[in-house]
Amino acid sequence: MENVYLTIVLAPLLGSIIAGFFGGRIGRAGAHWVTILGVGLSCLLSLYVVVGFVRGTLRVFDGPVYTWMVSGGIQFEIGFLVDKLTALMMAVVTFVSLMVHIYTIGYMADDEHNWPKESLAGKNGYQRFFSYISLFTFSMLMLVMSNNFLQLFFGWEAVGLVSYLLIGFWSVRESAIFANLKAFLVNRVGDFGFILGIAAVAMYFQSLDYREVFAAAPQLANVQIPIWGDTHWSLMTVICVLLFIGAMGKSAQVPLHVWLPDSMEGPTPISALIHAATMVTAGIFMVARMSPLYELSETALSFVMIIGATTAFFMGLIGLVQNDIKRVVAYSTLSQLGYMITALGASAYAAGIFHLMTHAFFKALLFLAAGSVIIAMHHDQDIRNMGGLRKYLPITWITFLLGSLALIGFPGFSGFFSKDAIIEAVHLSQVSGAGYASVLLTLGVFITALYSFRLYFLVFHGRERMDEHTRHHLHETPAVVWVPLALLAVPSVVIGWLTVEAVLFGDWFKDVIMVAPHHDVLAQMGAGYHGQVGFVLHGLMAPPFWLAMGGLALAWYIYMMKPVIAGYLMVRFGVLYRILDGKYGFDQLNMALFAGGSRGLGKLFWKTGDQKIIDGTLINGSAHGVGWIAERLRCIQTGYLYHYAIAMILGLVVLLTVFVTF
Amino acid sequence: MTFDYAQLVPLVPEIAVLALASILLLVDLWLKDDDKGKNHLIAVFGLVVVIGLTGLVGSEHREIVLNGSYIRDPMSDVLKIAILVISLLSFVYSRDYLRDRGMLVGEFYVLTLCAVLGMMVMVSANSFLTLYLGLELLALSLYALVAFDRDSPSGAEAAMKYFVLGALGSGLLLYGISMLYGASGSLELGPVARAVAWQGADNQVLVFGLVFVVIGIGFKFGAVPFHMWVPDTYQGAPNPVVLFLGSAPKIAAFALAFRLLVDGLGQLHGDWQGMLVILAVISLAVGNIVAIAQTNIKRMLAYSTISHVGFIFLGLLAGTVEGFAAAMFYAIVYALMAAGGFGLLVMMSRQGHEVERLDDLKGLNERDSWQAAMMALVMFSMAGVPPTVGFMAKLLVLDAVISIGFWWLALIAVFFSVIGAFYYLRVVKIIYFDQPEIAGPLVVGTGARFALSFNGLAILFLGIFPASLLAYCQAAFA
Amino acid sequence: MGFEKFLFYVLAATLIAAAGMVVTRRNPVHAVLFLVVAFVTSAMLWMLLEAEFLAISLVLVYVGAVLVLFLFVIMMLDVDIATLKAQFIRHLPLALVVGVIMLVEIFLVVGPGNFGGESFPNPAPQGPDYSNTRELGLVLYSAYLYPFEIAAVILLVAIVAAIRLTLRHRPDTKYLDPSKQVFVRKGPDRVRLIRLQPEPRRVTPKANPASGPENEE
Amino acid sequence: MIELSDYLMLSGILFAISIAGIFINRKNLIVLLMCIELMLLAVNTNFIAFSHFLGDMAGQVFVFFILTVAAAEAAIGLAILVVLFRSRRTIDVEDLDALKG
Amino acid sequence: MQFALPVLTLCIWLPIVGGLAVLTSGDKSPDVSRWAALGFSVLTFLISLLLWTGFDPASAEMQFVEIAPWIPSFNAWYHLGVDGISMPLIILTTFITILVIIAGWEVIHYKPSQYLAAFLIMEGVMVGVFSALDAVLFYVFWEAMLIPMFIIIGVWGGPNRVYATIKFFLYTFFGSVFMLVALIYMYFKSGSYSILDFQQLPLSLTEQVWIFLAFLAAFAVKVPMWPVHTWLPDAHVEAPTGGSVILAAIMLKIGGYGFLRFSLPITPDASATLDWLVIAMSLIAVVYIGFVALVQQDMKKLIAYSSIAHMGFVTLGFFIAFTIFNRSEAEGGVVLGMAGGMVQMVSHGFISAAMFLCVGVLYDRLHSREISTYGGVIHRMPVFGALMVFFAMANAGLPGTSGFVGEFMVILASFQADFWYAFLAATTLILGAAYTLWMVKRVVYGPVTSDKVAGLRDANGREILVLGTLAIAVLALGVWPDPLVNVMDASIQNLVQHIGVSKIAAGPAAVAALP
Repeated sequence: MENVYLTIVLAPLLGSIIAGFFGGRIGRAGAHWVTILGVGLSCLLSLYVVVGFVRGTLRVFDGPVYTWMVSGGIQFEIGFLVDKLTALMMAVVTFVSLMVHIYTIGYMADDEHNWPKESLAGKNGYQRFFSYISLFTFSMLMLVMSNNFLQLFFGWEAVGLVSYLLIGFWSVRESAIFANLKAFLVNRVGDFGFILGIAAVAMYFQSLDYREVFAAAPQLANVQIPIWGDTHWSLMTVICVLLFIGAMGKSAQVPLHVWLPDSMEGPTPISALIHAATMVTAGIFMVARMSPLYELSETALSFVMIIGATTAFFMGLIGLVQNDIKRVVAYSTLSQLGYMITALGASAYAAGIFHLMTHAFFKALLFLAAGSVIIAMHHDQDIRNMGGLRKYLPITWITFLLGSLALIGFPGFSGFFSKDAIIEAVHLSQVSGAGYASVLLTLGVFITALYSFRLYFLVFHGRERMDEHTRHHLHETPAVVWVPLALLAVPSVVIGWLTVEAVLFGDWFKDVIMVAPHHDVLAQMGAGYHGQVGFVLHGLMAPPFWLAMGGLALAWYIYMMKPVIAGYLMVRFGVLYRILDGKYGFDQLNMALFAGGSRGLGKLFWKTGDQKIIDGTLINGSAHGVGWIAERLRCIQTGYLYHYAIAMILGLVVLLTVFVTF
Repeated sequence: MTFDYAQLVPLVPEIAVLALASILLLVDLWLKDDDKGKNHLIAVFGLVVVIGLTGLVGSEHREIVLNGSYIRDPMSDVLKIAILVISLLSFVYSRDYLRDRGMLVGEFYVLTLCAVLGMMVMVSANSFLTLYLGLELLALSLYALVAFDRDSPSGAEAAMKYFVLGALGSGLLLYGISMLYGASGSLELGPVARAVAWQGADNQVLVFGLVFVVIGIGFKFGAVPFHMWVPDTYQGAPNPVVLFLGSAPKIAAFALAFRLLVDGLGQLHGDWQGMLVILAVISLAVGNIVAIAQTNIKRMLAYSTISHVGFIFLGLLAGTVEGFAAAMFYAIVYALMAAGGFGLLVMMSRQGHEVERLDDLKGLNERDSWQAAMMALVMFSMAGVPPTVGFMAKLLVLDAVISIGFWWLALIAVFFSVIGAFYYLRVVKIIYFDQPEIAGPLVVGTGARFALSFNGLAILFLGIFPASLLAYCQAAFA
Repeated sequence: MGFEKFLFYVLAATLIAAAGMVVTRRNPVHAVLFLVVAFVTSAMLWMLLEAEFLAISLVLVYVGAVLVLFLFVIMMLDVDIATLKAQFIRHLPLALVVGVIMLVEIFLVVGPGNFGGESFPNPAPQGPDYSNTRELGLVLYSAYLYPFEIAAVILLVAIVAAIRLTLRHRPDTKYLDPSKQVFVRKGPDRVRLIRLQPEPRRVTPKANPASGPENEE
Repeated sequence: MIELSDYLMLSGILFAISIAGIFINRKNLIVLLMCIELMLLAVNTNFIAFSHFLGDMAGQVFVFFILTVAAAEAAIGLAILVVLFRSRRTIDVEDLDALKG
Repeated sequence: MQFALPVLTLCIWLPIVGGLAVLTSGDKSPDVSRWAALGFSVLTFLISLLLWTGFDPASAEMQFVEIAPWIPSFNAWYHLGVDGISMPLIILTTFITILVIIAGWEVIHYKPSQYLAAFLIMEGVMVGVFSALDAVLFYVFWEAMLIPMFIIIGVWGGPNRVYATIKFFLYTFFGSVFMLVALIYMYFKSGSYSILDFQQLPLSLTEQVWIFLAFLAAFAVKVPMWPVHTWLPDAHVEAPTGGSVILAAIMLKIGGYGFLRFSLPITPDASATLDWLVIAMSLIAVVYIGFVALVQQDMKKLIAYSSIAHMGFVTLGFFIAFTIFNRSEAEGGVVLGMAGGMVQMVSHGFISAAMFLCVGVLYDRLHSREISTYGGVIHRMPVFGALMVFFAMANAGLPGTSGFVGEFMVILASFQADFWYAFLAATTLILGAAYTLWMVKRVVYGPVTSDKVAGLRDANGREILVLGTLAIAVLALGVWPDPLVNVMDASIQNLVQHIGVSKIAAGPAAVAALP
C-alpha cells in the first residue's frame, strides 16, 4: 500500500511542478489538465482507501518513507500513518480540491483582466494558480498523512506557504499583499507555540513519532516541569497548550483569527479550498490526532473549549454586519471552526472531525457559489449591490440555499447532525468552562441562521440593486463552475445522514482517537442514539432547532419584510454596531501594538542601540578618542630642539630615580 | 711583539667596505658629471662582493681578535649580511632620485659606505671603545647625509636636530660607560661581564651606569622619550637618506643593545628588563597613537618606527635565547620593511617633487598595480598581518614575552598594534581606494622596480617560510 | 691638607665657576671664553691625575682648534645677541631643580661610599722617568690598533662631510670659462641677426566712454 | 689625599651644570653645543680619574678617542650649522620649528 | 588516515596559485581571466569533492591529514586535516566561490583580474582556516583572509566603502590579536602549537576563563555576535555582491567554526562557567537584531542583520550544551544543538549567499539597494521574483528548505536547556518571517511603482544558473539533511564527550601523564 499512499501524495506534487515550471510551455489547458489529472488520481485513490477501510480490507499503515536525519539520539523520519482519521481527511481534501480545480477553470478563465498589461507575472497566472492549488493539495496531504511531528510541521508550514502565495496571488493589489503577509505572520505566531510544543515533545519523549509518543504519554501524565523559578506546570498541559497555540493560528481562533477575513483577498476558489474546507481545519485535525495527549490534561481541554466557544459566538456576531459576500462566509467559517474546536475541548473529537467533514463540503459549496455570484456580478462582492439574483442564477441559487440550510443545521442536512452533536456533547461535558461554551454555542445557532439567511435574502431575493449594465450581463455561470457546485451540494445534504452513525457513535475512530472514559461524552450520547431518524426527531425538539428557525425568521422579517429595520437597528444600537463593524478592534490593536510596537522597538534598537551606543559611542567614539589623544600627543613634538633635549633628560631623571634611588 | 696578519681575516668585510669607500672617493675625482652613474655601479658591485666576502669569512665559531676589540660570531655574520643587503637595496632604490637631483656624487657613496662600515664595526665590537667608535662613525656619516641636500632648509634643520640630540645621546652613553668602566675596571665586554657577575647585580654604580647605557641605546633606536629626533629627521632628510637611515641602522642598534646589555651586562638583566619594559610600552603607545595624526608619510613611518622599536625591546627584555632571536629577527625584518616602504617613496619622487604626503600615494593601484601590491604588502607586514613576515616577527616577540610570563605586556603590545593597524590600513586605502591626483603610469627605473619586487616578495616569502632566517637568528644565540 | 689637595680645590672651584658661566652667559663669545677657562682648568686637573699627554692634547686640540672653530663660527654667523637674553630667568628654576636632582643622584652613587679611599686607594705616584705619552703610545699602536684605525675613518668622514656641506659652487656666481671662450665661432655664436616685424601702433583701449576721447588727445 | 670620589663628584657637578645649561639655553644652538662639550669634559674627567685610580691605561685611551671624535663631531656640527644658517639666516633654536608634530 | 593525493593542500594552494596567475594575466583580456578563474574554482571544487567521497563518517578522527615541518624552532607544523565539522564547510567554501565568480562575470568591469584573483586567493585561505590543525597556521590563514576582503570591499565597494572596510578590518583584527596571545600562552603550556594538543591541555579555571575570553573576542567579532556586530551591516552594504556573499556565506562561519574547534574543546570549564554570557549574546542577537532588521530601509542591511540573527542560532546551539549537561546527563540534546548549529551554518551559507545575490541582481540593474526604490518587481522579473520569494521563505525558516533544519534542531535542543531559551529563540519564527517577508512585500510584490522598475529585465541565464543552483542546494538540504548530519555526527559526538569532561578534574593526572 505504501506505493498507493506515495502516489496519492506525489501525484498532485508532480502536477504542480509541471504546471509551475513548464506552465509557459504546456499552455493553460495543459496546466489545468495535468493538475486535475494529478488531483483526480489522488482523489480516486483516496476514495479507494476509504472504501478499503469501510470494508475492512485495509489495515492501519504506519511506516517510514525515508530517514530525514538522525541526531542527538532522535530519529527524524518522513513517513505515513494512514488510519481511518487520515483516510477521511484524505478523501475530504482530495475531493474538495478536485472540485475546486475544476471550478477554477471557469473562475480564472479571464484572469488576465486582473493584471496590468506590463505584468509578466500575470501572463502565466492561470498556470501558476493551478500549480499552487496542486501544491497545496500535496502539502495538505503531507500534513494529514504524517506519522510524526516533524512532517506534521512541514505540512503545517507548507500549507501556510501556499496560502500566503494564493492570498497574495493578485500581487498588484496592495490589499492582497497586505493580507498575505498578515496571514503568514499571524500563522507564524501560532507556529511559534507549535514548534515549542514539538520541542517539548522531543525533549520528554525523545521521539517525534506519534506511535512512540502516544505510547509513552500515560507514563508522563503526572510529570511537572519547571517554568520559572519554582513554578512548575504539568508537562501535558504545557505541550497541549503550546500545540494548540499552533492550532489557534492555523484554525483562526481568537485572538489569532484576524488573518482569515483578510485572506478573502485571494481568489475565491482558494477561499473555498484553503480558507474554508481544508487548511483551516488542520488545527482541528491536529488536536484530534493528538487526543492521547489532550486527554491527559483537563486544563488544556478547558482552554481549548473556551477559546473555541468564544470564537464560535463572537465571530458569528461580526458576520451579521459584513457587506462583502465573501467576508460573511469567512466569518461564518470562523464561527464554525469555533464549534469544531469547542467539540475538541469537550473531548468529542469525533464530533469535531465530523463537523469538519460536513463543513468542508457545505462551506466549500457556499464559497464556490459565492464565487459564482461574484463572477456573474463582474467581481463586485458587495451584497448591497445585489438582490434578486435567484432568477438569473438558478443553479447557484439552489446550491447556495442547500449550503445555507446545511450551515444553519436544518434537520436532515449534514450540518444538522454534526452541529447538534457538538452542542449536545458540550452540554454534557464536565470540563470546566463547559457551561460557558454550551450557552455560547446554543446562542450561536441563532446567530448563524441570522447571518446566513441575511446573506441569502440580500443576494438572491428582494429588490435588484445592481446597476443597469451589470444586470444586463447577468447570466448563469458556465458548466465548469456549476458542476462542482452541484457535486458538492450532494454531500452537503446527505453526508451527515450517511455517516453520522459510523463516525459519531460507531467504531470508525476506535483505536484512532483516544478518549478517557470520564470524558467520553459521545458515549453518553450514543447511549441515547437510535438511528438517524431518531436523531432528527430529537433535534426537532431541541432548542438549537428553534433558535435556528428563529434566526431564519428574523432574517426574513428584517431583510424581506421590513428592510428599514436594518437601518433603524444600526442607528439604535450604534455602539454595538461599531464594535462589530470594527471587529472588536483586534486589527487596530494589532497594527498599533504589534506592528507599530515592533517597528518602534526596531527603530529604538537600531538608532539608539546600534548607531548611538555601540557604533557612535563605543566604536567611533573610541576611534575619535584615539584621534583626539593623537592630536594632543603630537603637540609634544613641538619642533623646538630644546624641548627634545629636555625630554631626553627628563627621561634620564625618571629612569635614574626609579632604578637607582629606589 | 709581532702582528699576526691572520687576525685580519675576520675583518675582511670591513676592510673591503673601507677599500670600496676609498676607491669611490678617488674615482669620483676623475668622473665627469655625466658619468657619475659609475659611482653607483662600483658601489653596488662592491657591496655584492662584500656580501660574498662576509659569507665566506663567516662560520659557526666565534673569534675574538685584535686584543679583544673585535669579535666575529654567527650573530655578527647574519647582521652584517642583513645590513649589507639592505644598504645594497637602498642604493638601488636611490639611483634615479640622486641622478635627477645631481646628488649622484662620490660623497654620497663614501658617506653611506662609511656609515655601513660604522654599523659593521658596531656589530663586531667587543669593547665599549669599539662600540662607541662604530656608533660615532655611523652617526657622523648620517648627520652629514641628512644635510646632504645643501639647498634644503628642512634637511639642514633635520640634520641640526639630529646632530645636537645625537651628541647629547652619545654624551650620556659615554657617561654611563665611564661609570661602568670605573665599576668593572675594563672596557672589554668579556671582562666587564665577569666583573659584573662577580660584583652582583645589586651594585648601585653598575645600575647607575646601566641607566645611561640604556638611554644611549634608546636614543639610537628612537625609543620614547628619546625618540624626538626621529620624526623630524625622517621628514627633513632627503628620501634616499631616510631610506638608508630608517632601515639598516636599526639592525646595528640591535647589535649595540645586544653587545652592551647581554654580552656586557647580562647579569643586570633584572634591571634593564624593567627599563626596557617602560620604554617599550611608552614607545608602543606614543608611536602608534601619534602616527595616526600624521599626514606626512615619512613622519608617519617615523612614528611607526618608534612603535616597532617597542616590539624589538619586548623581544630583548625577555632575556632568553628565543627573545634575542625574536628581537634580531624583528630588527632585520623591520629593516626590510622600512626599506620597502621608503624605497617606494624614493622611487615615486620625481625631479623637484619629494613624495612625502600621504596624498601623493593616492590611486597608486591605478598607476602601477604591481608597485601598489608591493607597497600594500609592506604595509600589511608592518601592521603584522599574516602571511607577511611582519606577523611572524610579532609572533616571535610575543612568544618570547609570554614565555617569561609577561602576558600582560603581550596584551598591551597587541592592543597598540591594533591601533597601529589603522594607519597602515589608511595607506593601503589611499593606494587602492582613492583616485590618483596625477594621472598616468608611474615611471620607475628597472633597478628600483626590481628592488621593490625583491623587497615585497621577500616580505611575503619570509612570512610564509620564516624557518630559515629564524634558524640563523636562533643559531646566533645558541 | 697638602698642596695637592689645595690645588685640587682651587682648580675645581675655578672649573665649576667657569662651567657655570658657560651656561649662563648670554653672549656666546663670552661663553666660549669661559669654556676655554674650563678646559684649561680641567687640563690642570688631569695633570694631577698623571694624564699629561691628554692634558696637553686637551689644550692643544680642544682649546686650540675646536673652540677656536666655535668662535670662528659665532663671529661668522653674526648672531644677534640682544634677542638671546630674553628668557633666561624663566627657565632657571626648572634648570636648578633638574640639576639638583641629577646632582643628588650622582652624589649618591659616586660619593665616598662607593669610591672612597678604602676601596680605591691612591696609587703610588709614578717615578720621574715615567712618560705618560710613551705609555699611551705603546698601547695605542698595539692593543688599540683597531679603534685607532676607526678613528682615522671618522676623521675622514668629518673631512668629507665638512667639505660636502660647506663647499659649494654658487650657481648664481658669474664667471668666465676661458676654455669655452676659445671655442667660440665667429658666425652664429657671436652675433645673431633677428628679423623683427615692424610693430603697429597700438591704440590704448578706452578706460570708459566718457573719459575716452580726452585720453586719446 | 684627593680621593677618587672627589674627582667623580667634580665631574658630576660638571655634568649637572651641563644638563642645567641645556635647560636654561633655549635660544642659541652654539651654547647648546658647548653644554655638550662640557658634558664630554665631565666624561673625560671620569675616565681619567678611573684610569688613574685603577692603574689602567684603557681609560686614557678612551679619552684620547673621545677627544678625536669630539673634534670630528664639532667639525661636522659646525658645518651643519653653517648650512643651516645659509638656508635659514638664523640659528635661533626657536626658529627651527618647520619640522614638528 | 593518509590519503594518496594531498587533497587539502591542493584545495588551499590551487586557488591561491590560480589567483596569482589570474592577477598577473592583467586586465588586457578580461574574458581570459574570467574563464581561468572559473576553471580554477571549478577544479578546486571537484578536488574538494574528494573530501566528501573519501570521508569516513564513522570516524571522529582527523582525516586527510597532511603534516610537514614548517617552523621547527617553535614546533609549528604545516598540519592539515579535516573532520566532520570542517569538511562540509570546506566544500561550502569551494562551492560558493564558483558561484561568486560566475555572479561577477560581466558585472565587474573595473580591474576584473584583481577582483577574481582576490576571490580565488580568499578561497584558498578560507579552506586553509578550516583545515589547519596547527594554531600558527590557523592564525596565519585566519588573518590573511582579511587582506583580500579588505581590498574587495574597498576597491569594488559602494560610496562609503572606506569607512566600512576599515571598520571591518580593525574590528576583526582587534578581536583576533587577543586570540593570538591566548594561542601563544597555550604554546608555552603545551610545548606545541597543535590544536589537538591544545584540546588535551589541562588548564586551571582561571587560565581557561582568560583564554576563553580571548577566543570570544576573536570569534564573537567574526560571527558576529551582539554587541560586536556593527561592522557587518556596514561591510555588507558597501561590499560588492560577491564580497557580501563570501562574507556572509563563509567568513561568518569561521567564527562559529572557531567556537567548535577552539573555545569549547580547549576551555570546556570556562565555557561552562561563561555559557550564560554567550547564550545571552546569542538570544539578544536573535531578538534584538530581529527587531532591528525589521526597520531597515536598505535591503543589504536587512539581510546583514538577518545574518546576525541567524548566526545567533549557531552560537546558541553550541553553548546550550552545558545547561543541558546540568539538567540531564543525556548527551542527545547537546549533540542536537551542536549539529543544529552546524547545519544552520551550512544552510545560512546557501541562503544568505542567495539573498545577497538576489539583491545584487537588482542592484546591477537599478544601482539602488533601497527598498523604496523597488516595488512590483515580480511583474517585470517573474522568474527572479519567484526565486527571491523562495529564498526569502528559506530565510524565514520554512520547513522543506535548509533554513528550517538548523533552527528546528536548535530550538529543540534549547528547549532541553531551558524553556525560555527556546521561547526567545523561537521568536525568530515570527521576527524572521516579519522582516524578510515585509521586504519581499515591498520589493517583489505590489504594483509597479516607478518607470525604473517598469524597465527592468528579468534575470538572465547566468543569474538564473547561480540562483537556481543555490535553490537546489537549499531545497535538497531542507528535504534531506541526513547526509550532512550523518557526516558530522561522529565528530560532534566526540566533541560532546570531550567537553563533557572537566579539564580541571583531570588536571593533576593529566599533568603527570605529560612527558
